[in-house]
Amino acid sequence: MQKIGVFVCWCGSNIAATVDVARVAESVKSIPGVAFAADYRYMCSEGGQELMQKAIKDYGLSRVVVCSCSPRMHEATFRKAAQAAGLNPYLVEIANIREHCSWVHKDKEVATAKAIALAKAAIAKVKLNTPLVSGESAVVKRALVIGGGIAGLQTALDIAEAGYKVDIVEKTPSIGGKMSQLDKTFPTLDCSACILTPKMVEAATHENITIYTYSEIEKVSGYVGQFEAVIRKKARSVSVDRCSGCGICSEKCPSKKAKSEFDQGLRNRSAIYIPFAQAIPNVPVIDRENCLKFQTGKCGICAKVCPAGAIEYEQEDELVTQKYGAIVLATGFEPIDMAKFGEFNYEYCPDVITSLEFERLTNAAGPTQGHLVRLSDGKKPKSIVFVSCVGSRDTTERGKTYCSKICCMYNAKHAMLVKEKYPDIDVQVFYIDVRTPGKSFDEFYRRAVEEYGVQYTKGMVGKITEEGDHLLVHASDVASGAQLSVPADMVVLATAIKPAADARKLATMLTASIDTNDFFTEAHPKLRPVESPTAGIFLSGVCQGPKDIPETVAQAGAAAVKVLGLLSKDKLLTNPCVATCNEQTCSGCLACEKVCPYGAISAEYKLVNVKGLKERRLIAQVNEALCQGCGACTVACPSGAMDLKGFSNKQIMAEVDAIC
Amino acid sequence: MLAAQSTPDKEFEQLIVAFCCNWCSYAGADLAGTARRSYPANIKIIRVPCSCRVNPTFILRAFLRGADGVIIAGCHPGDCHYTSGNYFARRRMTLLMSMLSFLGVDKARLRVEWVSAAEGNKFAEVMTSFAETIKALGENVKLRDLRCKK
Amino acid sequence: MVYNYYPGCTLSTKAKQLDLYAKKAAEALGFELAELKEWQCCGAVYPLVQDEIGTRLSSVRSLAAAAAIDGKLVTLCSACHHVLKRVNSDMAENKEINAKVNAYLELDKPYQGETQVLHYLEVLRDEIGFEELAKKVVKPLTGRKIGAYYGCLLLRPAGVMQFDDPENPSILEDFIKALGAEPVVYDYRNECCGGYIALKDKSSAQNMVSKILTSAANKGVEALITACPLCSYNLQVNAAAAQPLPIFYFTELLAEALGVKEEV
Amino acid sequence: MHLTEKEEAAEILRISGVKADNCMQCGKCSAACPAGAKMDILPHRFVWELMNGRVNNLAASNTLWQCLSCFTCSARCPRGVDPAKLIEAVRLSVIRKQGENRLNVDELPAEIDEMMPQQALVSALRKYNK
Repeated sequence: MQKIGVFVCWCGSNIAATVDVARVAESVKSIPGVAFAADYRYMCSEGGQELMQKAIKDYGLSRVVVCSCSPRMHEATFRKAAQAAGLNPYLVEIANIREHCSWVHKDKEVATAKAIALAKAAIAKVKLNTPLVSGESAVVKRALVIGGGIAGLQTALDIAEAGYKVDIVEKTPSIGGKMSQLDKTFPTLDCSACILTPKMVEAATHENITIYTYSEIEKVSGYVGQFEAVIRKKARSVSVDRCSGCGICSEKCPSKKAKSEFDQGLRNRSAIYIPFAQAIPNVPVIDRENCLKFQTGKCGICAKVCPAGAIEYEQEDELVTQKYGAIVLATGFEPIDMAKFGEFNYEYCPDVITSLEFERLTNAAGPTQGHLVRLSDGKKPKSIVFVSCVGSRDTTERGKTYCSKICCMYNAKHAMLVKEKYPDIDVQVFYIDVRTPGKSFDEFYRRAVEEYGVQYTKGMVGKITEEGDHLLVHASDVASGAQLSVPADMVVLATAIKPAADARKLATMLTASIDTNDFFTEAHPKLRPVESPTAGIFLSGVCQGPKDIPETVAQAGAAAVKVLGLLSKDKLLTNPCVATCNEQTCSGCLACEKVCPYGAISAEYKLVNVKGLKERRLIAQVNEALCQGCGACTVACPSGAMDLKGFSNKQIMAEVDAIC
Repeated sequence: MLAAQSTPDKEFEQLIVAFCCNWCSYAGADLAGTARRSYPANIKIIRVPCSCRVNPTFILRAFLRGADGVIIAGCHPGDCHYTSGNYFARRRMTLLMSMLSFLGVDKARLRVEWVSAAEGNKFAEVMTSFAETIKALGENVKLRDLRCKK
Repeated sequence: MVYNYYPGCTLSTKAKQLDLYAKKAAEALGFELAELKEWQCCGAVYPLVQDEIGTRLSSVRSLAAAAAIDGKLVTLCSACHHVLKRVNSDMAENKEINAKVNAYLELDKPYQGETQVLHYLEVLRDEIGFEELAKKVVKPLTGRKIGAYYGCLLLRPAGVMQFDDPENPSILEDFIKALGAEPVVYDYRNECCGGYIALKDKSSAQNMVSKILTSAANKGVEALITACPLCSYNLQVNAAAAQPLPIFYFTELLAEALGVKEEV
Repeated sequence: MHLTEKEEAAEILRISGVKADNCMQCGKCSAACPAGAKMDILPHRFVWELMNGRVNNLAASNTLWQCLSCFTCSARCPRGVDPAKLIEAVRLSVIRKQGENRLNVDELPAEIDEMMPQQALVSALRKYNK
């Protein structure tokens, strides 16, 4: 007979206010096998754990059920506590009476009855639990960082500095990301390139860092400590080794009609190009779609003028396979498309631009050498209107429900920079709310108003029309309840940001969770903010949620620390909840092998003891190192020989019986 | 259409079993809790590693034991933690549904839903709507093993 | 192809041309508009609140009549289209309205919003195709700079109307292009003309119309087309101080390009 | 039965079917309302009053008679609120009271001209008369 201990947690008032915890403890006492039941204010506290450990010893408990918060929260805590008291950690089950009960039901009677039912199901299951022992697997001492913006660079540098190898995979021809496109950064107004370029150089020259630019992740397999990634190095058509970065090829290239991605399409670039002056590597790439040589077979000028003979038209994509212990996602963001917001006239008016375009327009290295001019006529604007929340906090299908977080601050930055350089330009900002929490942030915004005379108007813009040579901004002044028609020479839209387009594809490849907005989900919103729920996958920067540069850098460092914690281990304990085959009943049909996503099942001839006789039969064998414990095989097995440890057929059936 | 339905003499106490995969839907249920999104208490959740772990026999067992509805909740297609488990679940449950229809049991008593770890609201909405469906369908009389009736 | 057709009251009186040219053009394009036998006025404005049942009934009768034939109903007037489409959506989506309307009407078969309400322009775009239309044009309107005036009712609310992008529509521009003319996009093409305010407050209508006409003229528009009799009225009568522009129903240009205008 | 102002506001919200609480007072509805120039209470303010349980000054406002149901506000609202429906609900609550019609049939002949379409007459009567 099992001796089961049941511990009902109050979780302060979180559970106890809605569930009669004493009654739960009392009502399970009569269940056969329950040797001890008690309730306690905080089971996860030291006192709670001691109570459990003491009971295990005093009553000789063989199984433990904790009725508390979600097992996703404290299963590990209670397993550890039981183990310290000499119990196998897998003899502990959790009944989730907080998230699944006290927090979602209001009526105390109803909630208590449900809590008792959940406790009974856990008791029924735990009776059938068996002691399990984790296996071990090795850790590859190398990390993969996907994305070469400031987030990815910072994470890679921190890992590399600690002495581990890191590979950065960046899909564009250069590392640097969005930060390299920015002019100045808030709240200090220091130049973005001046603080970013040293980091880019540091990463490029670090002995522990390998950078794959113009490359994408093709495939990822494996598991924590033992990932295997296939990296597609897209054909650059230029030899990285021979090219000296002199730039003659771009200069002489006759095809100059492609829009510069780096300059947000505000100027054209040649078909063979280096995206920007400080690009790393400082090696051009041929955009084959726009190259005459590739499209018509004629031309070949770049090869003729290249003094280093670095042009390689015949180059092909190359696949590199590499093993990693940990993977960091740092895929960043992009502004949303303005196509659905016709009222702002972005498509038809060249003087309605996005904030990122404005960054390029004010950048000394930008298409206008930093001269602020209108794209329509090249004249200096006399008045500029900035519009906040374009597509942010928008619950319709046009926009994004969340606050993009960075816009209020960069609007203040842009407004201030304009005023600083051109005090005669009128600057007006339309906003819904100004959100500036952060160190020195509100002071920064107030400076724009108080010192620079930027006019802030609470109210949204409803439409932008062209009236002759200027624009008319139709807005509301919420405070006074009036309609405004503000003439402006230029309008800058603070467009919402969204995760990079390939986030979803990567999430699927890595089985990392993603939310409805395509931001990667963290393992716990407060306590595990830089880890994905999938072991060995970490999150850095905006791919997890909107962030500014300081926050991105902080999170990038945090992700690096988590990676280092993993890489510093030689062995990892594997999940012992794996599939197991009953050799007596296995018919060797191998239906299980066909559904296994990990190739963990193989066939083997074995001598099996059947009714006292040894018989040589084909048997399914589970490789416990490869099995991840999904249980697909258990259902596919026609003879019922395949089962899953920790979630066995009997255990789940017992839960069903206890509930129904 | 609504008038055609007879109202039961008295409200029956529904019993619904929800099998939730550990990675998405169970976490979605946790989030529903964290966000205090309420749903009917007669829904009891059983945690499974993946929706593909749900053996049709568990479901039949639940119906035999008197459950009025069973819902399987897993990761969205393409987002399975184990790559392809939810596809197996979808195929198996489609077959099970046609078997239920064949047995004369309304297949609406069994539902498959995709709820991600970030969809706490959706979890509560799905559970509420399923409970409503079951309420409209009435008590599971057909499949219940009367000897199991408490 | 024969489509059930809902002309609406104005098309039988003040806006006869909109209707006649549409029928002629349809003939040339190989389809026919068969007027519903007993249609009633749609009510001209959609009842925006949930507890207005009586004002939805006449629309439902026409919708149900179309459902009984083949489930499609073609409209021409923007207002009729708007009202029929939205009432139809209520019948499909709003349980309370559906129950009350059906309880009142006691139709042979309760109506559940199954009819597909199509604007004539949607027939051109989605059923015939502008490319096909362009092939049938015999007198292309080459060189004419036409502005599309959408107004409100065809486009908004986009979720129900499902007609086009409410802020940057293209159906009329594509139509103009198919006829061989040059479409001119101007800022006020989806702004309100003032509608029925023309009765009570002419100056408001004049203010709105002059903005539309000025915006169009500044972009070089030589003539405007519309699908709405009331828009057409306001654009002509309430131009006020703005430079007037020739206003056509879109069907008139269609008939012209198809070479059947003279037959009317 | 006499309703308090708060109850009346709740009733308006009910018959409109609009979730006014979704409004974050950004003012986008008012920004480009084509009839806004002559409204004493702009759409965002109209929603705000109802959110706060006030309706009396809305019932007395000329916004009711200036709004053209062009749905520009509804189309642009980033929160899915439909100010046009709220205005209509208050307008109806006014003209449903006896003697509150804004336009009587016998006034019509004086307002119409040769070209005016039927559609205008029907619309105006529907909006101003019960």
